[in-house]
Amino acid sequence: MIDPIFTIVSLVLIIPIALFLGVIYQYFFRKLSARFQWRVGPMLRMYGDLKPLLGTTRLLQPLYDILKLFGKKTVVPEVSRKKLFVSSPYLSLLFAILAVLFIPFPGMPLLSEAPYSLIIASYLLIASILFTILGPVASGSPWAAIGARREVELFLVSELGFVLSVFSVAIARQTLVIWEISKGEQTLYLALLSVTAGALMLAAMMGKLHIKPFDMPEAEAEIVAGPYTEYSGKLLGTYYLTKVFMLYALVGLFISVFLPPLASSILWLPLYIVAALLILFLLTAVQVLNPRYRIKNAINWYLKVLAILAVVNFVIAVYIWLVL
Amino acid sequence: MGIIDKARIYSPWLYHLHCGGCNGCDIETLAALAPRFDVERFGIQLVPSPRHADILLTTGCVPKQFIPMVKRIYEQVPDPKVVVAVGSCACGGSLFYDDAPENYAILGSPDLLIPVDVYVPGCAPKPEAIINGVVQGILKLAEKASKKE
Amino acid sequence: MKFSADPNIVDFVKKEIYADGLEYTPLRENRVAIKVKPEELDKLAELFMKKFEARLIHATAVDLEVQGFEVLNIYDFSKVKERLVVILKAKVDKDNPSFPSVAKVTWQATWAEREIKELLGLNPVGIPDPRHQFLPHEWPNAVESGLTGGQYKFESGSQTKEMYLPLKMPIEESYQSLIPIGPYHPGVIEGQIVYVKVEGEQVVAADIKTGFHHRGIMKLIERRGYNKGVFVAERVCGICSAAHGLTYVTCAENLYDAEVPDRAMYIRTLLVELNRMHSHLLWVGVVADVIGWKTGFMLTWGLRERVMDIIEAITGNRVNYGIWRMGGVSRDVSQELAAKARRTVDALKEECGKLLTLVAEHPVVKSRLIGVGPLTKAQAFDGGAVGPVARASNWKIDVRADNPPHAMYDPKVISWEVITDDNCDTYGRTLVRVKELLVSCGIVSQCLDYLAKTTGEVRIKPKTVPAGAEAVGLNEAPRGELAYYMRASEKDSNLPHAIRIRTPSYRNNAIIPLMLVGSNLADVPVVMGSTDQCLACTDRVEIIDEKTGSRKSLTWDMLVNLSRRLSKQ
Amino acid sequence: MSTEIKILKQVLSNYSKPMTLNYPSAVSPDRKYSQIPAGLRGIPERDNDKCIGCRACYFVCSGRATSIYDSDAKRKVEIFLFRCTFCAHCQEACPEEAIKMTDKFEIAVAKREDPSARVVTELDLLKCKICGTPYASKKFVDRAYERLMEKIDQKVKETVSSDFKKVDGYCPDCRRANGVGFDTHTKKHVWLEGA
Repeated sequence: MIDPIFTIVSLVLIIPIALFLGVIYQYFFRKLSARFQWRVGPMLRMYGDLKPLLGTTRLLQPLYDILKLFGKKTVVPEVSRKKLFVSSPYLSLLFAILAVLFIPFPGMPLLSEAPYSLIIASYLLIASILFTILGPVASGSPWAAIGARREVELFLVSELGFVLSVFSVAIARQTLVIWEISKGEQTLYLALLSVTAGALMLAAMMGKLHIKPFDMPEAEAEIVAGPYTEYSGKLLGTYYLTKVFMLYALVGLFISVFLPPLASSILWLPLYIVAALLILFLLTAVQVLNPRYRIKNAINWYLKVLAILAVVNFVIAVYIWLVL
Repeated sequence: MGIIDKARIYSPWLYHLHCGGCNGCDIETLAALAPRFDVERFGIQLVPSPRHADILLTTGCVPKQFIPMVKRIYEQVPDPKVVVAVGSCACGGSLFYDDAPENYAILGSPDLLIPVDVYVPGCAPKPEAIINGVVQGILKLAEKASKKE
Repeated sequence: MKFSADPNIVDFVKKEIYADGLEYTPLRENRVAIKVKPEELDKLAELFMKKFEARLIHATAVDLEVQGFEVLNIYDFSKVKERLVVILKAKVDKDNPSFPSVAKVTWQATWAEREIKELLGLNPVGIPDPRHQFLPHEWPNAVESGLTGGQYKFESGSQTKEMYLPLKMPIEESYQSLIPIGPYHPGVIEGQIVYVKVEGEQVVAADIKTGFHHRGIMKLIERRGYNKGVFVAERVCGICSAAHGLTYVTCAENLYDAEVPDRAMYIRTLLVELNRMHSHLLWVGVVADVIGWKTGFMLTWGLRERVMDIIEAITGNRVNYGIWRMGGVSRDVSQELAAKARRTVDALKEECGKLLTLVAEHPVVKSRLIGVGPLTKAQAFDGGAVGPVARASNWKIDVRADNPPHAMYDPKVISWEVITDDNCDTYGRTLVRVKELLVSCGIVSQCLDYLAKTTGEVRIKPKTVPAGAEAVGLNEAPRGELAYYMRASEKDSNLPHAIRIRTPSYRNNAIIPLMLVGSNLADVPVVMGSTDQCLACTDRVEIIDEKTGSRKSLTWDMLVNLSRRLSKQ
Repeated sequence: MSTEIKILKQVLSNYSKPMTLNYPSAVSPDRKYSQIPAGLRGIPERDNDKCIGCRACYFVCSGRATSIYDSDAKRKVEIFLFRCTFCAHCQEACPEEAIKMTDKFEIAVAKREDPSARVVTELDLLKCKICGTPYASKKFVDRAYERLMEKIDQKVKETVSSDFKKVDGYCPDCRRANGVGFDTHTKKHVWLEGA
């Protein structure tokens, strides 16, 4: 057990760290896709003569977007169910932040030492996504409704792969505490399992993070801005903030579950960041290479390919747990 | 200048409102997003919903059938907002506007309906000129926001 | 280069088509105008379409003031005789302005006759679909509607038979059961409403309402006159502005005994093909964007910039070239520039080929495009599809081959080919455009070769236009066949009496509902995009007459007042 | 799958050489500021010395951007850029080659009244000695006289010159009403406004 004071301090510290890293991840994502698309993307180093006006760097571009949204007027549509419409973004953000607290950061075990932390973290992530669906449904816009429906379908099918792949590792390691998984010993079988399960998790993450070809909920050309069509100002900013934390949380969870011991000690921090960026690189590559699937194709893909693989993977994990 | 005001300058989001011109300015606006001019360098993004926008970029003269839509979309953009009129049609009606006898189908430039903050004449303006106009719009946006506070 | 009339065609018209006792005028460029009685219009339409496989180019009407109206049906006989275009003219009284509808015979005339009906007040007897197409829903009835949810909601009592009802449903029902895509939708920049009726995610019926871009352009050109009108014509559409400029000047040149220098012809061909290249690249990018492939959009638009560079260097503007003049072009292309552009085009051709095969082979792109928006050849023929949409349905029509707008497309001068595809869906349309892009590259390099080697005049001063002359100008715009009809004024040699424009999107948009039926809701923007619809083109129509104009503008005032009232609330 | 690898190759090759221009940064160490070809049709400019106020540009302007305002003793020739289509038709029509399209293209103004949105030339107007209505710009008459003298036959030069002096200062209407006629038939060569 680590010092409780340290835990409290780290709980406070992790939120800005998660925000910063999430923003950096998003920036990296945008920059990399831009470079793949033959262009420059948000500038890392602004042109000399434009610096006084436009700032020296755009490393924090996603954060600026969010801050700007907080400075804008928030419109609540007449036809919406107002309480749900207004509260959903905040609840979503709250659950995302709570999830962040359960995910270890190098040198900071946080709440991931708690029993059943893996289950709690998964539930919190699900709750957060749930509120990104409930708010739009309450907004009364048909586009938001279609977007939310797609989001539900996608969420249900991708969740299957997500849960199965995460818990397969947990079962093989015989623990439901994230911290214990992340500092666990590596054996050959476990490493192999991590690779297969990790690949499945990546595929499931694409659905959760709306990476192409699974970005139907936000399909611009089809359903305007999808779930967020009616949101503006602070509420939209909150949703964007949720996305930042979500990205951090998912990447953090991935590393701590599938790439132990990177999240277990402060010494691993550089490697932790490198691994995170590598994951993002893979996601970006998928994003730039693919157009969007139809929702039907996506569900088919998740159910027929990913789910079956995930079940097989899970069975192997159970085998490892029972036999080896 | 507060951090939010700075963020406003750093992250202007555009909503592209095509009022009814010839499409020329619209493709030039899109070309400003394309690799050659890539406005994402400065954090400028094209958003699909007017609710998310800071800058309303209008192109084309307004046909009378479009009057209600133009007003409605302007009202949907949350404050503080700036309107940038791109192209000669959006500035002064250009070819399509006739005073005597009046063109029965065309109302004229959008500034008859909504307040326009920056005019970018050109037929069609080069994407560079559009970027220049949007940058002026960003400055206006910061000015407007600071006045309100 | 002078245009000439083929004597064989005169014989053909006299023997096969020209009935006794009718007035018959050969026009320049193998066009023939025949005066018929209005009752015969539908019979002749049936005869032409069945016996000669003729294609209706456009149906329109001209206001002759006190003498009445003249209904014009323009047919293309290029499948029988090269370059033959027949204009059927039927005079209709002012008091009883009715004529038999051609839309009964062939569906493709529906939009055109709806347009005649709503804008000129003529009555096509037996038209299957009498609703408004371009004017607002309730025109010319008093505006008693409030605007709700982007859709007009009617108060009781203001409904009439002619009122626009999507899919002919009662308004309350349509309001509940139809999804309006538009007037603003990110899939398509421009304003239009496509009403789709869905079951689950499947589209079972669709209807389209356009007209939000109605700008009265034809009236503007009639007011401006020949020389100034070309600038207005170019701004019908900013994407295919070269096609509009060229068709305008060729049509105007057909009015008088025009002579155009060879070099000017080459420059015109060069620009039209460059225009087609940029338009097709743009289209591939837009479709990539619609199916969510941002990278595809960026790559094609990146390549497009190179085409734009050549265009800008030649004309001085990226969008509206402004170099079209009657009797030639206003700017010459220097030899150095031509040689330099030639090198760029060579590099471009290679890159286009490489990138676009990737687009055409991408598995996810294929899965999004194959089988989407099906259109059989029979449907295309009856619906009157033109351009790449028709060619993707394996119907070989191309004005450049059938009815050359000018001699530069002659296979003896420039080698090129017509591309067709038998996929009959969005994927086929993609392939046709991609291959056409490479064909255009070839034409452009041949033109540039000529320009780099030779020098010469580029403009000959135009002569006076004879009173009452008529002409049809045809050209293949990037989206399909573009037709202009012009009639010179009897009084003023500077002003046209009437000008009619039939754009390719006008035809292709009309068949969008056909293609939408049966597709997935997610594919609606792709299908809409697959015709490369250009509403700025479609909605240019205008045939208003001065007498009723005042009443209509009053209605507009009321609409304006209404919208002001609404915004205050 | 092989297609995806091809595309991957393509996008990876894009990574190293983005085609973005440095616009609007004026300091361009590596790439170009903007693409400006030689014959760009940018903002029109009028040479105030060359312009004679002949209204040729006004007659050919398709967008009605060029307008002429006559007010006491001044003729204002103006191109309103908000309505200009940058078609260069006026440049083509100008007999004195006063109008030129520049390669400047950056105009973004905040107000309709902004002076940079207008290309204005002011000219002195000649007023009729009898009725006081302005009838032509001074420069126009001078230039007409100059060109006439250049082109006309030497024999009739003096008569024409004296004719010109005689009608100078009268508007065409007053000239007709008061019987100020020509000694020579110069209608082919001298064209006064409104005549």
